[in-house]
Amino acid sequence: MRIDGKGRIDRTRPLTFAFDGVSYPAYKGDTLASALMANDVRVVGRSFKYHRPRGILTAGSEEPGALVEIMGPANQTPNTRATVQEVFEGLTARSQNRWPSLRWDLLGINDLASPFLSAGFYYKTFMWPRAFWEKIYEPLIRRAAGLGSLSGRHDEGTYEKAYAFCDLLIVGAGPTGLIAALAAGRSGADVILAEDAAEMGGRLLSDEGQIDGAPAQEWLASVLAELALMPNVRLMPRTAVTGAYDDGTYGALERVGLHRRPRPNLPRECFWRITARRTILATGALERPIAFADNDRPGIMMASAMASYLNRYGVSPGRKVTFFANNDSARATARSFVAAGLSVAAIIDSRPDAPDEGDIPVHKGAVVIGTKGRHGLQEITLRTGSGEVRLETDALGMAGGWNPSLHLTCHMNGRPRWSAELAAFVPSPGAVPGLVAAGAANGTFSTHGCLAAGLAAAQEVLTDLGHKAAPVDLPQAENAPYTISPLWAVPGKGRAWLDFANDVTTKDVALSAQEGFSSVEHMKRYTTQGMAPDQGKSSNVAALAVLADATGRGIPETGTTTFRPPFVPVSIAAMGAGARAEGFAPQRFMTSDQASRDRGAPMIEAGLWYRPSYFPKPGETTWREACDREVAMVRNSVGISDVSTLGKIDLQGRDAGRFLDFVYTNTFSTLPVGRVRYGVMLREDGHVLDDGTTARLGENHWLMTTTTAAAGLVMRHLDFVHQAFCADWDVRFISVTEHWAQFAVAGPKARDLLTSALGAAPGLPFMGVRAATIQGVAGRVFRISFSGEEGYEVAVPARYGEALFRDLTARAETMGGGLYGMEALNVLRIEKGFITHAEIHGRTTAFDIGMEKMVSAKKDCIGKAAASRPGMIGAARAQLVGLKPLTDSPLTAGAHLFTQSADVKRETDQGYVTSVGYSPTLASWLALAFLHDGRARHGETIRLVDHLRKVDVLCTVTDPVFHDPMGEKLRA
Amino acid sequence: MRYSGLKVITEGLFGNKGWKPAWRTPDPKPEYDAIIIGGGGHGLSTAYYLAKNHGFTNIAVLEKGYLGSGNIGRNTTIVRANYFLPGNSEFYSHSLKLWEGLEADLNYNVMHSQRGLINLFHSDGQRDAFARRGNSMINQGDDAILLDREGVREHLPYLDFEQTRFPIYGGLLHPRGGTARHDAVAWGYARAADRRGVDLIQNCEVTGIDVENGVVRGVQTTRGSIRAKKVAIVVAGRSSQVAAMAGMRLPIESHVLQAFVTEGLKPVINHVVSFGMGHFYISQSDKGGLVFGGDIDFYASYASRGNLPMVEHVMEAGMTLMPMIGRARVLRSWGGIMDMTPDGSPIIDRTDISGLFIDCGWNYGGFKAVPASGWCMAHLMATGESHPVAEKFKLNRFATGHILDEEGTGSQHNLH
Amino acid sequence: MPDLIAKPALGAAPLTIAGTTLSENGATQITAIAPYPGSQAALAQALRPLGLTFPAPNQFTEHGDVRLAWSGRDQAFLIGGEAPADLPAAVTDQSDAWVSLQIAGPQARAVLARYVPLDLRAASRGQSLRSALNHLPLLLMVEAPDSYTLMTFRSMARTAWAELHEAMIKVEARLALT
Amino acid sequence: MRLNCPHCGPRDRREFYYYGAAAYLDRPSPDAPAQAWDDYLHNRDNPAGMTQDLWYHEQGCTAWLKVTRNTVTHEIIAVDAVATPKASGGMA
Repeated sequence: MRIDGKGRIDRTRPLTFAFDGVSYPAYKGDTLASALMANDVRVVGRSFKYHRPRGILTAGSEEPGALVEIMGPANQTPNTRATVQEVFEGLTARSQNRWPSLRWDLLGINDLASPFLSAGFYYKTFMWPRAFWEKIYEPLIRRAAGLGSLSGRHDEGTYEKAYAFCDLLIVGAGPTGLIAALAAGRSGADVILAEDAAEMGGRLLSDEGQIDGAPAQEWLASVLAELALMPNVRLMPRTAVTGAYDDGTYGALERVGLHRRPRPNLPRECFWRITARRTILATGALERPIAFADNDRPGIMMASAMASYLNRYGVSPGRKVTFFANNDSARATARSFVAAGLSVAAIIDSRPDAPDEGDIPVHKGAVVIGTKGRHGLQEITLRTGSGEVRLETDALGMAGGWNPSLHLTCHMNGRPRWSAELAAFVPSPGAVPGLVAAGAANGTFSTHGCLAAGLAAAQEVLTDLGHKAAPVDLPQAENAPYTISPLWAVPGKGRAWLDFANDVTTKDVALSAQEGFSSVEHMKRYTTQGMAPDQGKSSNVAALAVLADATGRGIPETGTTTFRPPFVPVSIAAMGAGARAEGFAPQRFMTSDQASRDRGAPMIEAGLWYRPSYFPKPGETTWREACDREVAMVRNSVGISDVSTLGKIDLQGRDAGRFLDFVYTNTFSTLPVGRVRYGVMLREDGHVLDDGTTARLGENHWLMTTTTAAAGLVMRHLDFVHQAFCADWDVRFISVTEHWAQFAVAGPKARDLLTSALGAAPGLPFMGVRAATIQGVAGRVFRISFSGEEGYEVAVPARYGEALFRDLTARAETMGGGLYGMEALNVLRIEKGFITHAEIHGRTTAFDIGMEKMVSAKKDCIGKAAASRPGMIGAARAQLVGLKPLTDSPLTAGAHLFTQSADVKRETDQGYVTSVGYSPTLASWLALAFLHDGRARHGETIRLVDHLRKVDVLCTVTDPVFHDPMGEKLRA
Repeated sequence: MRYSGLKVITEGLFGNKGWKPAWRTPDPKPEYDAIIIGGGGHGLSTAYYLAKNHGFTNIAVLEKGYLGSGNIGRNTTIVRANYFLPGNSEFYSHSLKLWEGLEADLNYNVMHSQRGLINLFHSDGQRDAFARRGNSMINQGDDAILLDREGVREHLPYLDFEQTRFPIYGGLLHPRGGTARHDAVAWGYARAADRRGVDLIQNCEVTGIDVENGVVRGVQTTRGSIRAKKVAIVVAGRSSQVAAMAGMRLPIESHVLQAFVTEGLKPVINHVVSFGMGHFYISQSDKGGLVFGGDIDFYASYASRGNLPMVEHVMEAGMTLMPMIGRARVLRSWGGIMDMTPDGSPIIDRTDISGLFIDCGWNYGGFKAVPASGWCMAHLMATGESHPVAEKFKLNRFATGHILDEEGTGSQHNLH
Repeated sequence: MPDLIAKPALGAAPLTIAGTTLSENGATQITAIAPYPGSQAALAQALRPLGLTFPAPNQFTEHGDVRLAWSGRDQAFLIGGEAPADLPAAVTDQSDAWVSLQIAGPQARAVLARYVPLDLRAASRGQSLRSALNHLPLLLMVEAPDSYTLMTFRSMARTAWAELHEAMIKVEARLALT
Repeated sequence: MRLNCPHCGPRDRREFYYYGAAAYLDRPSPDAPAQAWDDYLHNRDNPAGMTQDLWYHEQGCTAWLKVTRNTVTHEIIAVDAVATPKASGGMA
């Protein structure tokens, strides 16, 4: 019910929202929870296991029960805490984990079966008959479990990520954080003040305290006003710091657009990576429930949450309220309710020596032992010194004491300490380097204590940071001592809930101990205690205490489970912001990209690059037609292909040749200027890293080519070899991949084309290189070939790439040639037995590809020693061969090889196929493959089996070079 | 006490008072025929199969913390047999067969769920590599189906087939792949081993390994010295430290692998799905949480926790592959410590010390191996000979160059 | 005069969003200068005619329109001028390897904060930093606290532009809230 | 995690590539016994505690770095360039 005259909501701004199809009024400033409470909606959700009705337990992000789906135009957001979601005009929410309706949930039947659904029951049953698990039992369990649901459609929301840096990160803007921010801000430090809630102030917003003799909210307003004017202080409301990581890095989730109607381009959430030199943890404390029979009914909630609803939102959960406490902290709340004109039926205080409370009846030394009210609390039963008493009440506030919100201090494996005095865990100092906990987060619960602690923490940090602390007066505020007499669970019959979300009761914890799951981690995992969306924020400590009781150990000996990031759940979309669709990885485009697309070429991904697959001509209906034509074109006239994606590394210096000798298996230092040599590079473990050509451009100037795939890898490798082993050598290298556009010109008419394009014959021997002026542009011409035809590569600076590509294409077309794509390039290289990373896949040695003779005996090189291990050479290894089918059947890469007579099974496996293509040149399918002792088996017939694609073909084993084995065309 | 549905009902009727401890809590005896250091999945299964298959009756498992406190308790629960190199192929195939009979064997529901695993590929080259793998699986006697893009769409309609940076070309479906409830596997083996008389000793840290003249004699522990004829080191995540007690230096570097679980959701992902263009794999637990992970954090670590760059990378991969999970919220992240070997394959072998055996180097594939690892380790300890399906998992294979490198990334521990 | 038409890396028209402008810088000469071991003194001598000194890490030096920007270990980019002959260094033409963008205006730093993991709170003219622009390589030069030159690989120019554009739109949408 | 690059200053972990133990710097001679190569390539002290390992500032100055750090706490004690200033002519 709405309470007149109370709360910070804006009553001049009425709003309408809907829950489960019913429209309700609310005000600006309401959360969904406060608005539902204002409208007397008590059941908000259903629990995980027993589908018990769940109301609102808290007023913050720790809420375990009031989880709903927020409906959007395309997607819904499940498991949203009604206690955090702010109401905006048109907000539509839906309850979850119920069928057919929230009020009448069929799976509520689970509650009746609860004796058979005790902790871990599923490990003991559903085993027979075996086939039933996947067909019946598991689907039933899965459907019953889970909470909210995803729409199944792509998340179309906008999200972002960002970096921020500061001297001091203050987590939490309650009294502790605010005064720390004030002190640090006035001292000139660069401060980020992050607050999970929509509004800054923490408990000052909820409790009716005084600071310096005036309402605390006046102090709050003046501090916030001063902070807002400081350019060195960044206020981040609606921002939960979610994780503490190494070296002052924190993750934080900002709710940018969740509290309003969606707007174009406005991020829903922003995931921040904040780097802070120092951090003050001022996250306050969370009040904890008390376990007693049927303590989970809607209407039973945290006493401090009741204060929040009354004082912050102007609503009450009931008309006749009671409190159940083991300490004094609910007393002020009770007085607030009385002052607001509500009836407070009683305070039930478990302490026999509890103080009186004016006109409010106090049952001292009493406990609640039972409750009634199926869809909302109606009555409670007390056990007092004089027997059992029944009390009519529709709202019960539990005040079981406070747990410091120390979660972030555990994120780097810090273990909190047990404080017997506070009956709570407190942070271990230094648990996160650079972070100090202060105020309630550190076990100081009075407002005055928090202000003093916040100020002291700020002053300490400022000194550390080298700032002179500016004066800040410590205001006077409530400073009552915190006296608590621990009460975790009320003994008695019935089920007493610990974990309200996952339906873990004290009996489950006891049963877990009874069955030997008595370590705290075993108990957690066996009962699922603390594994629900609230991660046990309000229940872990009590569960631990119940376990300690059951095992006869103390709480400190029992230990605690570990809090892990994130502090509040973070959407995958926020942490993965920017990666939707093409944002996952950069796109790299060649200078010829547009020209290729203009000709209708499908562009396919080659690592980050896009390369043309083939260039369709009118009338061609399949890629194969285009591919066959392009292959024939290269073999018969001339083809043009953009090869700019290959890595190019420019090396200079007197020791560059020596360096190349060290990284390649073969010798480069003897290469004459103006010549190019093919080289193989090994990893230090003896396997092939990459291959390519390197040209000697000058006495001390070289140009290395890598494969497209390994360009970055090779650069890193060269950097390592250089810096680790020969940093004093006179060699420097830099990638020039991006600077040059480079085009292959291949085919019998390549020389004619070059002559026309250059205005003179290329004048190069096979494997020669020279500088050339190409239509007025300084470039280079190489005579190298990846096709087996006479081939050239022409390089110009990238700005001229597109123009040269179009020029070469036009010239080729006048000669009956034209463009060829990746498909044809692949067939051409297979015909010629040239390898790619399909063959040098990381498990291949130089021996396997028949290049062991390229490992120079005269010098050391990277990988040479390891390549000589017995397992790296010899007939037991699979070696590169060619395969040609006996019939004209297609071959498939990934097929395995068997001898004709053998059974097809792993034990008889002889090898596998790496590359296949249809060769129009040889009018046959061809394959490259690795075959055991393959070089000795040329001429043998082998069976190729691909179960997946239903291919079973006999092939002849051949040399891998099918076309022009003598290389006459290359050298023509 | 035998578990069954009937037992659950009868106990439920009588207030669940009759459930007995799942295992005893014995004090260590002065001497055992065999001691297994490490009460994780592999250690417990080793003990179980030593007792069951080889008749050992005097065995102890020594666990520093609580049973199942290592990687068996923090993984993404995937069970599969989709390796392609001989050596791995037969081993994981054997393991999958053991999984398929595990509930009946252990009398414990480990919730092994063969919901199918799909590895997606995004280029012709990846398709060929997966075809090689799938054919290996079938040659081994396991199952594999090559799906084209439309085939994938039938199974996983929620993937982004239209806008994604790396289009989905198809997938390799392994119908028998799936998941299991990780903790239950540890508890099931523990309970079954205990029922066969194995002493499970928790909170007992091994501090030394006693070796005399090249023969193992026992161990020193925080609960006193214990003699043993045979000792097995089965402590993935701490292998280097324990092996060092016997003077050994292993081909292992320890790395942290983070994993993530979301809040509970109604069923939306019915398979195990992995992305071929970024390390990302996901399934949905029976409780409804999306359980997913990616690559290791790449730096040597024993911290059981990671850092944001890898967290973000995993989320980014998820968002590009299946943007429908965007609104699911990550509830918890954690890190396990992985024994990373230079070729990504494990070690099950004798050591140079007589009677001392080692099972380690599971990289981040240890969970699915739990049954076969124990089976083969028990075989090795009992007979002194490698089990045929684990005979390539030798310690000296790096020295000899008989590398088992499924990834093809070479002798760099963190790349496997 | 070349017969081939030169094209810019991107050819994009400037964008102004939230008072902040993203533009593509025109092509200019970029030469990588990587001194050989022990050549410090000789290099300083050789650079004297340009009026430049070899920059310390994370800095650029400039004289008139010519700039020498530190671009990595043992390496700097000479931008906007001709390298003297016979430098005791490896000299490599990088003119076409990069796309150079400019972002300037009150939201420039907020936009960069979406992608660049650098602490730019104390950004001042003369800084030349290697880092990343989201997933792209980056050489960032601070022209003024609200003006930055961003160089990344030429082939990735479209991604760089698209991502910066997207961040500008989001920053603008946030501004509209206040 | 942040590494204080000797050239670039403190930088986020995401700018760096990790290789492995600093033992990779101690490359055996070409004729060293097989055991030495096996140790070099494969076997590791792998300490739970202080270690030295190699990182590459890939999205930065491209220096290879030797990092002294604790594998249990992730505390970083020192970051040094693998190539000494002497070897690189006193520049960076």
